[in-house]
Amino acid sequence: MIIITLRYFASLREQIGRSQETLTLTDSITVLDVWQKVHQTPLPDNTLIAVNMEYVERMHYICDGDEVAFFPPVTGG
Amino acid sequence: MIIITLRYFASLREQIGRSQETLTLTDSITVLDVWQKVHQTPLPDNTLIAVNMEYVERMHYICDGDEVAFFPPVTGG
Amino acid sequence: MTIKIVETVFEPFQEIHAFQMQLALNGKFGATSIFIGTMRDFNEGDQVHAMTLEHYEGMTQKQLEKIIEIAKDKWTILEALIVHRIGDILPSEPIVLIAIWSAHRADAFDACQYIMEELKSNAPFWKRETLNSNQTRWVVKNTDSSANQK
Amino acid sequence: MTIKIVETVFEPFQEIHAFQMQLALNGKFGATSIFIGTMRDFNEGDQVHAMTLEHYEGMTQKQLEKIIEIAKDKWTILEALIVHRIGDILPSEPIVLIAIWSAHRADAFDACQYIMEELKSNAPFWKRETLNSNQTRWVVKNTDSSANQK
Repeated sequence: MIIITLRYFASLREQIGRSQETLTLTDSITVLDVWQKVHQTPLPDNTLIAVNMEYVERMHYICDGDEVAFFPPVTGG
Repeated sequence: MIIITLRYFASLREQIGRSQETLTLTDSITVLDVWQKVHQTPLPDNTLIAVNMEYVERMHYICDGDEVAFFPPVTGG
Repeated sequence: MTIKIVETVFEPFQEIHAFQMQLALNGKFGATSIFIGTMRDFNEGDQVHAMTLEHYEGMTQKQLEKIIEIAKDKWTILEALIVHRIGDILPSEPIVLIAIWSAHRADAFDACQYIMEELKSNAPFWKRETLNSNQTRWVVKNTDSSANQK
Repeated sequence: MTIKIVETVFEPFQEIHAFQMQLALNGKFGATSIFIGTMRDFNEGDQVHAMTLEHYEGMTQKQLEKIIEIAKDKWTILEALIVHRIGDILPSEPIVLIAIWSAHRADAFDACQYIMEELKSNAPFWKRETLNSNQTRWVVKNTDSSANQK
């Protein structure tokens, strides 16, 4: 069994209406599939994805215990 | 009659042994000719020349009252 | 190499001065290149009267450390300081400070600009502006890194 | 735009801070790019324990003003400060400070680096180093402006 934490930031967090949730899966799937499973909508085009605080591509497969974050383009500095 | 002030800086000043002198001429000549007239040696290769505190080429003609400066490559900053 | 994420207003020159004082680098560095980003009271044609900076705690530090490591691989730098503000910010308050110490100037200049551009592209910070109308909006995109030469 | 030639040691962060305080630019500038050149205790493989900086008074100011004017034509900058030391200098003392304020970062970065390079090439300053052996020598050539990327 694979349990992951999902996190959302900034405008995406506001649109989704929550900052964090937990997802339990039977198999490893890609981060893109994680999004589609939870949200049933296409991942917005510019969305950045991090797993355990490192950027990943959409086809990155998750592992048990991962923290998967979705957020819009960054605007710091 | 043309009276100009010559100035020397840094290592060139030390080699020449003075920082300033006055030269009186009957005609306008180039700054290179000014050097040769006073020093009877070729102008050292890297020497920079300024007239009234603006860089000039070696073929620049002097005018009465000019301040003509000769100095090595600059090394500030 | 020091990274500080701060929730209250900071005084950039005091930060650099204090950091420099405790470095054992007297006589070793010939160049310090510094960038300070400050909140303006305008953006994209609108008056802005406040801003909130959100970040992804933990990832921010991790990404900034990685950026500094890459810069250290590319250039010969002696020390680096990054200070970044989060939380509620008012116009004319500093947002970010980057300071690089090196023996020679080209390394300091290049590393400082590199770190700033990488921070803008990769460090997980997000700005929400409050306009003079009290409307809020998320800043969608950072400005370009290249100047339009006149 | 301010140019200061100073004969005694200056504190760069205090200079920038004081200069910035009297600018009526609160909320207008988003970027400050700063370069500080500091005397090292080594150069070209030798230990250096003192330095004397000679300049061509009058021409120095004229050349630095011209460099700032050209930078203002090339980039959109709000303010510029140059402080340059002359006279007897000891290791770890600042030699030069350049600070540029602009709305956007690329202008500040590019103008600051441009002014520094132009100052190095054209402002009539000359350094004479005193080595640990008490020999003195004129610095013959400034180092290159480009970093050797590793």
